[in-house]
Amino acid sequence: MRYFVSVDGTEHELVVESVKGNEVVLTLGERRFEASVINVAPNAFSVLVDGRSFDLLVSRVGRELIVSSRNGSRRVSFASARGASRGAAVGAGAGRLELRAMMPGRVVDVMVAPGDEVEAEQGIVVIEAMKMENEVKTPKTGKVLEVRVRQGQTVEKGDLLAVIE
Amino acid sequence: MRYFVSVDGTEHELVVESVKGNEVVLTLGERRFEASVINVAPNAFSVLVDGRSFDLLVSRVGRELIVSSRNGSRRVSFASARGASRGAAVGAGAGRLELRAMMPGRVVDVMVAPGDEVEAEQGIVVIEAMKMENEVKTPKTGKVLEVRVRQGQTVEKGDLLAVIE
Amino acid sequence: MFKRILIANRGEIAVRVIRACRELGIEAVAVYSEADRSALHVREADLAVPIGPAPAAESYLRIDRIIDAAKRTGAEAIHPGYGFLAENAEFARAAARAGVKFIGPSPEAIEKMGDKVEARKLMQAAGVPVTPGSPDTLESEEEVRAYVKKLGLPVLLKAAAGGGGKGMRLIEQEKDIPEAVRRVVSEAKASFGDGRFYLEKFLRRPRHIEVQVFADTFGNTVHLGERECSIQRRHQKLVEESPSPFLTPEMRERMGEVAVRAAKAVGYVGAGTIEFLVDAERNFYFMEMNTRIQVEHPVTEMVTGFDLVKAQIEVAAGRPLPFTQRDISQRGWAIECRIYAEDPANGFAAAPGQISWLKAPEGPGVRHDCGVYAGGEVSNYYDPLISKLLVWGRDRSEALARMRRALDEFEIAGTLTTNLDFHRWLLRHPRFIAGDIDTHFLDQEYRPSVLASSSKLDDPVELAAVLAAAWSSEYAVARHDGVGGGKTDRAGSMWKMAGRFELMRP
Amino acid sequence: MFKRILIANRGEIAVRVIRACRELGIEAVAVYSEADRSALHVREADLAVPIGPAPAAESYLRIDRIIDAAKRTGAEAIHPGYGFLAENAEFARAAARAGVKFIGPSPEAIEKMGDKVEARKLMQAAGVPVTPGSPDTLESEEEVRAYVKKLGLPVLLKAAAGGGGKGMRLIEQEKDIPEAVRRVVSEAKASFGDGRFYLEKFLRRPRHIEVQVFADTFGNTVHLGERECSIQRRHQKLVEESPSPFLTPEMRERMGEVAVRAAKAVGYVGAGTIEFLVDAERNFYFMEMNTRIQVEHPVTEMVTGFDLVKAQIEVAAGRPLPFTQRDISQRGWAIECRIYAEDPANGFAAAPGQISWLKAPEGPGVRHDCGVYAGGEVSNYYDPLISKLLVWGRDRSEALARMRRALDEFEIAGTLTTNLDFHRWLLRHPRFIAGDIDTHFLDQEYRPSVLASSSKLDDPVELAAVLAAAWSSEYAVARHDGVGGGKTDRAGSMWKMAGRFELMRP
Repeated sequence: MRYFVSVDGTEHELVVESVKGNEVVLTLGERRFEASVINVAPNAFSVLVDGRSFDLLVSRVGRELIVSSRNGSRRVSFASARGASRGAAVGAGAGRLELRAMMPGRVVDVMVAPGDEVEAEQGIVVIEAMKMENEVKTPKTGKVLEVRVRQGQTVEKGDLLAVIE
Repeated sequence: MRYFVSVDGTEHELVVESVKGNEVVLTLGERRFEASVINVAPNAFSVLVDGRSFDLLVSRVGRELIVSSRNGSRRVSFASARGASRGAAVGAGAGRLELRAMMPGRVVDVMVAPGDEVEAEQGIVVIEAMKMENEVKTPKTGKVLEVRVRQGQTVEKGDLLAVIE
Repeated sequence: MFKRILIANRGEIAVRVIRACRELGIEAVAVYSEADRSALHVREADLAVPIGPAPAAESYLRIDRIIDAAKRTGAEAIHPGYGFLAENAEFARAAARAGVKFIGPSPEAIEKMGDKVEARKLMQAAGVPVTPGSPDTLESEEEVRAYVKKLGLPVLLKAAAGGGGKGMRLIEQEKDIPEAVRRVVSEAKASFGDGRFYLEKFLRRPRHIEVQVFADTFGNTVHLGERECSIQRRHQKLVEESPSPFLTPEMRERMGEVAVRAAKAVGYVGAGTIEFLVDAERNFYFMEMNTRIQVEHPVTEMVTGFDLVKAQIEVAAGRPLPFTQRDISQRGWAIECRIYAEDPANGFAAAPGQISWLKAPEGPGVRHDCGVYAGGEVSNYYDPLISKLLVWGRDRSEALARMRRALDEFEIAGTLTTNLDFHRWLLRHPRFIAGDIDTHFLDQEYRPSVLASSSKLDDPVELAAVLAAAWSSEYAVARHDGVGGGKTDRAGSMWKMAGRFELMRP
Repeated sequence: MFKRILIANRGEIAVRVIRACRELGIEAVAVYSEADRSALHVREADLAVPIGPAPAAESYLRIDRIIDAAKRTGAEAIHPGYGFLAENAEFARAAARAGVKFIGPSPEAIEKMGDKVEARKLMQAAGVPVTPGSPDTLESEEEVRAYVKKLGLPVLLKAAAGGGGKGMRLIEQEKDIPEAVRRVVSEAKASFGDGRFYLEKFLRRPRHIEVQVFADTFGNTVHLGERECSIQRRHQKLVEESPSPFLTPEMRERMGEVAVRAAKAVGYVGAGTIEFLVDAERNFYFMEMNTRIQVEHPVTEMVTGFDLVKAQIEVAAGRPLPFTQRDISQRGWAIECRIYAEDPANGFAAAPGQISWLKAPEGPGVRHDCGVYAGGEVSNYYDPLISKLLVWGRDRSEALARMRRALDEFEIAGTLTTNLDFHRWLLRHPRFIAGDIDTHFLDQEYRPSVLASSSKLDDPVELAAVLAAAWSSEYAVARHDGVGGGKTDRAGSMWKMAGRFELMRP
């Protein structure tokens, strides 16, 4: 699972690679972290990462999460400024959905062609970035109107990948 | 709703007369109390009775409730020593159910006769006690085998009222 | 001694007074508005009486209902706390008429100190230094001009009946005089129904230092040292300490002596505070007297070792003061941070709300006077004070380190915003650490951006932890919504449903 | 100063040390067993290292793993807390070999004080009074008979390597000697692999009074006054106070002087405690020295104002003691109640469990050193200490009143049982209030029935409140079971389903 996460206004990319018991494997930028996360009490999480211990409180205020620790509070939101909330930035206009690259990288696979019917959560394009292949999925069921990239191409963050309707 | 309640081994009779919002009307022995009960936090109750404020914690340990306050802890259990748990003391033997008086009082009405088919929660006898009429109901569906009291009669706590099978 | 005392207040100060009652073996009667049925002071009290709807004007300010509650519950005395009716002479009189002891000074003392011009006159007569200014109320622009000539600019025009920053105008240039006079008169009439005003020399960057005084009915009047209260926003204190890092022992003694003289001048009984402004040359001037217990009284308790609220009750019961001037000395250093439900990033605007989790700091040298609890709320009807966090240390340096530790330990979550990060910033500010503060410190040093920058995450490990917690929290919510039922999951079971979780809530 | 310290412990003392680290700007490394992943000390630490399975023998007692954790995290020092490896000379040596500073005395000092017979000899040589008894270990019944003749009965036979009440036998009659010798030798061999024993005169109803000592590496050795620890069950302290209500200033000075002499005799460095037995004639006898910080150290901190754990770290870092004997004085009175998850109605048997709600007392003069939190648990693998509740008062009477108030405020709920009601009883006991206590106080005064009778409800209003809460709780459970979903309901919505509720769960 891949997310854009805004922390105090700065956007980060978070990939949740696996969840097993209390162990969560995350990738953040180019770094991979194995975190042990325990919900010790309502709102309170104990997180161990790289041997360090963090005691974090999470409250929801509106659409934001306030995560506070000994070192202060952070505003975290899982919706990017551009309205993205899943594997790719999604710009929808009147039923039209634009899939955009959520990070710079190289297109290693294009899994659909214009005219294809696709289902929600179906993979559309695979982008290699930070030594990992990331599958960009469509969040909605529909028809592929356009595919704007081809295999081997390099894309910048925010580039249009495909349009689904 | 009527209960036998054991508090630190001493049995009390509790009648919950009405519940409206946070206001609960209780009868305890001959006294009627209007209590305001608020569940202020998990396990914690703020109770106002007669203008007095009680801050009570309730934990369950096995079949008992531990109710603690500034004045100490009490063990409360809603099942009487004789196995009663509803409007009357219930002594069941091989499908046979004995309805007993849960308080001393006067029988003001007998609502069934031997041979009647009765449904769970149907009223059997009405006893006047503590200036209130209390309807003794059968907890189970069945047939009235015996009725041991008649209108106007005085009963003691524990007296047999009727047998249902 | 009294058997039962009614507390005409709410929040942390009501809980504080209940604790004093309990230690003295006295029953405490709480009063509460409709918004406060499950407030902490109601839970902690022995008896509780409803006194009306949520707005204070219809409950905590209703003299008739509070007196009635005292009579109905057989309370022999009323503790007014601070705020609400604490400095209302009419309330003190109504209590006396009802045969209930008012725990505080006489109505006359309250009134004398309540009128700023009268108080200045009284203090001057008693030899207490007041800010240079007009000895009486003024009538015209001409009079203002005359004093400006005498004192020099800048000056402060103040409503005689003023308070809380209302009816006050700074004059920096002579041409501003006409408008300042018009504004003050009009504001004062509108706010207090009393257009009288007077004039004071305006001190640049003064410190606010106050002296705690205490008097019994046997003529014993003592002082318990000073409190430094210069960290303020909108004329409201945020952080206080005792002793003051600015005072010399000689100055402390002189200010204490003057404060005792001030209290004696109004025949004061009980706990009171003489507030002074202190300029950079260490001149101090009487500002006003607070005729009640103050929010920040615990810093004095921690360095002197005396329980001031219990002493208030004892004095009101006709006992002599439990200490003489000779018994009083300061040991170590105490600091108080007021924890408010407010948003320092947004002009310190009140930001009340529900409290879902609260874990206050504990351990050596920490005191927490709290008015709320986990599961409760900070009501938007009243002052958004959550609690007062206090520490004691052998010296100021240990107290500062301990307060930083305690603030870092403080956990609170819910729909409210707190000023914890603000305090964390302040306690690390070089000027604050050096004791170099005055009442304009925050105007000069604080910008909302200082908090944002202090929480920048340049540590990727910490960022990973923050995101892991945030994601897990979202995940738990999503799981809860999707699967329903159950309390917050604990370790282990929490992740079971990972496969079902597809979409993060935006 | 150290930059990073590993804490080889868990529970409240680990949290206590973390707080000291944080106030000194030192990073704290927690170690934890599999049972403690979400324990408070792990949450509060800066770093945390797993050291093995839940049983202490496989984690908190594993010297190799703890030293390894220190090396891997770059910790420069290890604080052992109390219990576990705190008095293990081998652990101190292993730390030294690994180049990690052990925060405590030298391994030699630990060993000398660990052997009871050796310690007695050393103390006698230093002029410290010890209980009359055999100067060395004994070999035969004949030797025992000889000392019995000399000292008179009763006497206590004790294993030289003993501790924790094991390998100890009281001899009240001469005919019991043979069996006592056989039993002590056999128990001592079985428990400690060392059958040596010695003999002491048995004191009837002594007080347990101990003196806190402190020494740095520059030869400064001071004492910080005494602690009265006579309230014990199964040789374990439950309530401690400082000062002792029994000591005169002269006796305090003499015991302090003797304690300093005892510490110097073993070249002691750091915080230590000399335990004495004191008889009714005010004779005091050396019992043993604890070569570590003690559970009850906070009562000394509260009356002297010094942070003993921070001082331990400073001394270990090679700094001189932050205080001299002249700086040390007792102010006021401090009392500690140990809050255990145990059942006083059932022989004080451990009764650990989940904690669903915890609201500790706060306000003036209260300190709470806690090792758990709401939502956490008291593990059945370790000592069931929940927390230490402490109060400070101007005098013993204020401290007693404040402790009663604090105990009454203490709220804890869950599947565990606590000794809160026991403390509530004790703090109201006339003999305890009078300070008339000795180590047999509980044997004489306490019966489980005293708690039951103190909680009898002869007040119908309170009974109604208890039943209203109990019924409401059952009702909420029933509703939850029947209708499913949702968190605990708050005011208002809670009763909505009243009509559906038919049957109380038995």
